[in-house]
Amino acid sequence: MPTDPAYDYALRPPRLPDPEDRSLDDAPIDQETRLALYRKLQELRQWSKRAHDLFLQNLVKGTTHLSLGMEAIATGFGMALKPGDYTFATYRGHAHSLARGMDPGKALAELLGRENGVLGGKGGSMHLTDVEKGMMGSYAIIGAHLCIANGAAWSAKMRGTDQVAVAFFGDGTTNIGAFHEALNMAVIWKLPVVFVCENNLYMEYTPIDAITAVPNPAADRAGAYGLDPIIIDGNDPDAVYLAAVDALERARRGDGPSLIEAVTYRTGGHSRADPAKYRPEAEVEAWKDRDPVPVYHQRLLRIGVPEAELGDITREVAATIDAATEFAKAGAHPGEETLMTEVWADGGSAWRN
Amino acid sequence: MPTDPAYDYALRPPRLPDPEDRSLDDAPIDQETRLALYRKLQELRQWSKRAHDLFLQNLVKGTTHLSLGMEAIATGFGMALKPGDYTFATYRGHAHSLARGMDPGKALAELLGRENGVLGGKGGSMHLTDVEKGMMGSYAIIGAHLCIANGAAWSAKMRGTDQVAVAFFGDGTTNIGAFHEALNMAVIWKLPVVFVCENNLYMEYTPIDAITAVPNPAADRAGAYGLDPIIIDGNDPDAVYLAAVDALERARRGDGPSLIEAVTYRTGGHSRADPAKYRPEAEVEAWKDRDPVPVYHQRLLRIGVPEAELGDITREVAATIDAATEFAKAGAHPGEETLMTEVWADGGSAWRN
Amino acid sequence: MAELSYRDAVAYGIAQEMRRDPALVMLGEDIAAAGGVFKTTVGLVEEFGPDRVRDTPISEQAILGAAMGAAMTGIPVIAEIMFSDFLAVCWDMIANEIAKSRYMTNGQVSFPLVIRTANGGGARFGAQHSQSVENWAMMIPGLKVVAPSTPEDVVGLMAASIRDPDPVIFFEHKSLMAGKAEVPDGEIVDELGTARVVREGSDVTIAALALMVPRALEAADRLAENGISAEVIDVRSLVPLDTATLLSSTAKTGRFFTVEENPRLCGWGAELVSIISEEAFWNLDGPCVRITTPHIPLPSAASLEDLALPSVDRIVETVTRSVDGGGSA
Amino acid sequence: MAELSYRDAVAYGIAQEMRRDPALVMLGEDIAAAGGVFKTTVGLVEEFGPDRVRDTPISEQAILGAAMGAAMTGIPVIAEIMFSDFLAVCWDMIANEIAKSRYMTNGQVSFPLVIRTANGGGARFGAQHSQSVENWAMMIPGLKVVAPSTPEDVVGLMAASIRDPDPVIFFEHKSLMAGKAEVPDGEIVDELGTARVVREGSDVTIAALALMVPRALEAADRLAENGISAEVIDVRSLVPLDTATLLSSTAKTGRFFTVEENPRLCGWGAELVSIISEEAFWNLDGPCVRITTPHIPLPSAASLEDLALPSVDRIVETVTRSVDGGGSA
Ligand SMILES: Cc1ncc(C[n+]2csc(CCOP(=O)(O)OP(=O)(O)O)c2C)c(N)n1
Ligand SMILES: Cc1ncc(C[n+]2csc(CCOP(=O)(O)OP(=O)(O)O)c2C)c(N)n1
Ligand SMILES: [Mg+2]
Ligand SMILES: [Mg+2]
Repeated sequence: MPTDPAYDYALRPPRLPDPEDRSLDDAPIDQETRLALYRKLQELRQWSKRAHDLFLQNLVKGTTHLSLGMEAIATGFGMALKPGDYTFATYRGHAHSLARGMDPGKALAELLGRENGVLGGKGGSMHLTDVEKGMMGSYAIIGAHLCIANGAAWSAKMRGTDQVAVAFFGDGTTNIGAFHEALNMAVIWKLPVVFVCENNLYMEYTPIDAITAVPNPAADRAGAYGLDPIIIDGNDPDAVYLAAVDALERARRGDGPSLIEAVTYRTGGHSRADPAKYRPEAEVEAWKDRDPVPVYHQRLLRIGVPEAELGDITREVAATIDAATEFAKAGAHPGEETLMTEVWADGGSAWRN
Repeated sequence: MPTDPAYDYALRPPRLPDPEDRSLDDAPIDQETRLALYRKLQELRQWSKRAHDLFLQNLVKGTTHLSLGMEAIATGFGMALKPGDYTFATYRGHAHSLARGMDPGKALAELLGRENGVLGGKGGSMHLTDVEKGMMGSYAIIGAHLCIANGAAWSAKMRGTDQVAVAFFGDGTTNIGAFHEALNMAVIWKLPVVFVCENNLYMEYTPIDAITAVPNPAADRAGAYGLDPIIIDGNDPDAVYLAAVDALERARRGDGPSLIEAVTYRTGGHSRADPAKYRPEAEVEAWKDRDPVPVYHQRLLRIGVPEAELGDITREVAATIDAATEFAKAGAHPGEETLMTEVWADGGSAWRN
Repeated sequence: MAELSYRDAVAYGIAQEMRRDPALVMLGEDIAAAGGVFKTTVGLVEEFGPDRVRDTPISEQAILGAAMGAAMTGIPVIAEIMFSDFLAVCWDMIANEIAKSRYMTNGQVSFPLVIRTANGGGARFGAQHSQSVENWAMMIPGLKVVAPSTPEDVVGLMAASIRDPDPVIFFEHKSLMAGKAEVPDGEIVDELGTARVVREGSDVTIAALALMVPRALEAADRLAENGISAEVIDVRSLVPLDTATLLSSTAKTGRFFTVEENPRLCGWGAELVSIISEEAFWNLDGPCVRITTPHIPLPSAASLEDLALPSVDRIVETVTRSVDGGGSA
Repeated sequence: MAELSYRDAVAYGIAQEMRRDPALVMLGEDIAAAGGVFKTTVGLVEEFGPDRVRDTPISEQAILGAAMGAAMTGIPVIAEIMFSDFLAVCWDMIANEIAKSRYMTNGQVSFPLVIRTANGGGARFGAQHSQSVENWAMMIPGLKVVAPSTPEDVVGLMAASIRDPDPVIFFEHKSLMAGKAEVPDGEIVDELGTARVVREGSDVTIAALALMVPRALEAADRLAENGISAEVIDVRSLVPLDTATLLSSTAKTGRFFTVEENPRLCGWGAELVSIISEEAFWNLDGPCVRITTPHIPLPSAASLEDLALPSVDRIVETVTRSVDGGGSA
């Protein structure tokens, strides 16, 4: 897993990743790891598409925020994280949950509001959590979880473990106050935490440049906390993996936090309600060429992986997702007996005698 | 009032202002303005000392936060601001209020909780406000007023006036989320607002370096908003005045906000309750030499102002402060008839029929 | 007379006021070109331009700070906080700054300011996007609090809130958005602090708000079948509160119920019950009973959320049981 | 048996628990070397070191985020928010994150977490540093809420709060800090959710909290002189709430009063009155009456603040008038 620290995975200007760029083909990542990355990428992609299908069948009742197009970030980090590490995600947290090993069936069941969902139907799409897997929660109000990730990192430090906490968040999140408070505290306490900004160029429906004082919403703020600016191609699982390994190592060494801006793009709308019409067609087209799945597929072919092997992986994942779908659909709708449970640690919700 | 834009008033490292530095003696500020600065400085100093005396006499009941040692900042800005401009201050807002022309008697009366106080006793020491004078309030919860100053600046812009809003705040305030939100919005909306960080090296009782990720809490964050870092000697009324004139001009020209870090020191404790024992004695001693009143006094002598003239000013101010004290002490304690007024714009407080 | 959805009534009401007062401005996240995430501001930027209908970053403190600073310097403002749950990230601006500054300055400043926000459950959005927080606002002195239940009330109370010189928190209910109703032509301006008797009755008084109003009305129909005549009051405005209407109805019926979506403890119903049970004590023929969401965070699954929010069934059962037996909820 | 001030009892109670549980940590602004702005944490950094008693920047969201993240990963935490008014700047962390996350995750995480904060008026600090906001906390499902009135209760309820696996908001009253009382030797551990009858009586029940408890007791003395026998209950814990004690006292006296420092609307008293007037309705001999701070921001001047907060005189007058005439507050 250790990579060549001198290897340069940083995104060079212009900010738009170049699909023709071959420079990471010879990155110091072994083939086994790359195949695992590909499998994970497929899993996140196929799961997200399935979730989308289930909306269209009107089986998902609330809102949902997919990571279609952005899966390389969760993939690269998921591969680099160790079992004890902590992940903190946003409402757009499905990919990050699956990347930590959350059961895809239980995740889908949660979207469907079923008893066999990972949260028994209490949390829903925006709050996927699986503490056993280190997935410490998906948080639906912008900003807070960066501060909470600090707490988990602080706890690891106090307990003397080498765990690292990673918080994923969007470009739009860099403009809320909690971002600033979290970064400052992480640095002064030298916490083992990695802040990963998934810059998909939009805060909901508004282009990030229109509402941000600097062009790179995260990287251009790094200096305000004495951190290095790091910008990577968020659509390249290898670039993400290398950056993740470095930042996690740094944290484990006791050298404190990192702030990584991973540039990416979402293929679909912000949430299920959004047809994403506000984006220039040329921009959408340009990013289609950078879709991480075909781009990574091409890289694997270039470095000599047989097409058939990739096809097998794709089909194996498809079978998993089908099984997960069946599992989810078979779940019962939770009832009265769970409504009032788990407000308190005693399992109940009594506020009076 | 326009100054030589090329004139360099920025504080050079080391950060501690040098009392032996003569470089601002020949700053492009006419003598009349300087005498006015001296008078204002005396007024703020003598008023603050009087407020302190009134505590000791147990006439001030709540808490109070004085600017003793820090008055040059309010002085310099007070001189540079135009009548329509807006000042937003913190709980440590006495000097800023007086610098905008608040009646010193009404200000003292407010500290004494009297009916003739500038807020009728409703607000108290931490909330001095005089809208007619452009003193838009003193805010006692850290951070909010930077955002509110933006609003006043936005309003000026919408109304097409050339008013500027200035927000004063401490070094400790740079670590709260609202600071970040305010700076970003001011820049993207190009608001006519000036953010002035009074860096007195302490957040209450904790040294600012111990809890801040960068050495200059404001200036080192300027880049996060595409702003220039500006650090000035906050104990030098001339340096402050020059920086203020520049920043106000920039704002009036439509070139947007500035962030100024004025390095200073408070002579006394954080609030009346604080003996300020947590500061190294050598540090306190070093800053005594930089007290703005004697330092500025010396400059005026050096540039040829007769000592007697300065003595006259000092005595005139003393007489004003004495009169203000009498006015304040003579005020009645507010009673039942004002308790329930002015919650609503109709003057009352009815929440039901 | 035109049919308007509750959703469209929001932009309709705002447009009426923006046409009338050229100084009035609006700001919030995704409210301009996107028309708001609930599509409640569609068409406004097209008519009034991006200087008057302004998109912001995700900076709720900065949004309300800008609104407050503008209002106190003479510009009337409408600020949108997308979901009412997010009032928590700017609660200092609301509870400590906007609500208190007039009093603290002894009347030197006014805040012609409306904070609009999408409130309430039923959309299966989970605990952080479904709260009914009208009680948060009611408990802060210095805020007026409004929650309309019909398209016409959206328009009329919006106008009243905008014209009011004090800060108003205006709760738009997510689960009422799609509902349509006739709205009269011409200018509509309602009055804050006025409740409305939406159904007359003689046996019990039921006070409800927002989404709970149609449920209370439906329950009243069913109660009538059971021989219980329910008077239903749409409270509409929590501050100012129309206690006169509540008290006189209770004087007539002798029984008082609330139907509340906010969680149980310290809800607006507790305040109303306290007023009734103090001031109409001698008129009461039985206990005042609150029908509320239980004191739990809201669950996301449809089946659970439906159990949590007061339902027509629960209203009918509770009122019936209480009238029959004098018992509790 | 030692005499301890309420202020010193805070550090005393924390130290008891930090000695017992080496994992327990604390964080907040100026709590270490400075000993806290109310001097409630004096001596702790000296005994337990700066890693366990940690100064922070002015970053309340980061403070509570750190506390939450630590608690959910196995480290029990005490976080100080200097003044309870500042809960507003981190209200999202409290109301939306800490309070809801256990339920949302169906019990996957616990929050052994105490948020201590200085609450209440009487210090002439003005509207932004004097609020009683215990009702803010009470209305959020998922929070426990405690407000002791004596040094012994500070120690015992602090221990109970720290040992409780759920998040507790612990309100320390600014105007009780200087008061001293005997505190027994040895470990003191109290129980959440238990009110205390601090004076027995037969004519009226008076429920009070924190600073209002000594005032209610003094009022009871004066009422006794007027021939009214008042039972005074120190509510101590708003969540869980000891309704049994409140209901049984009211069953005995037939009259229920609250003395509340929070502003009037949706105060904790409204909740108590609603419970009593529903469940003890047939026991009541007259209306329940709340004696509260009026619904205004708190003024700073001593003369005004004294008028605003419930005084002994006001309690005596209100109870007397009500018992005599059955009238209102
Ligand atoms: C405090 C807060 N404000 C507003 C929202 C509504 N909201 C949800 S997602 C979102 C956009 C977030 O943009 P970004 O951080 O770039 O993440 P992305 O959705 O693009 O992944 C907004 C404004 C929220 N959830 N929380
Ligand atoms: C949100 C908030 N947190 C904490 C406080 C308590 N407090 C009052 S002044 C102060 C220190 C402020 O330091 P700084 O910004 O440097 O200003 P200074 O007092 O030094 O002028 C603190 C922590 C507050 N008023 N508001
Ligand atoms: Mg984004
Ligand atoms: Mg300071």
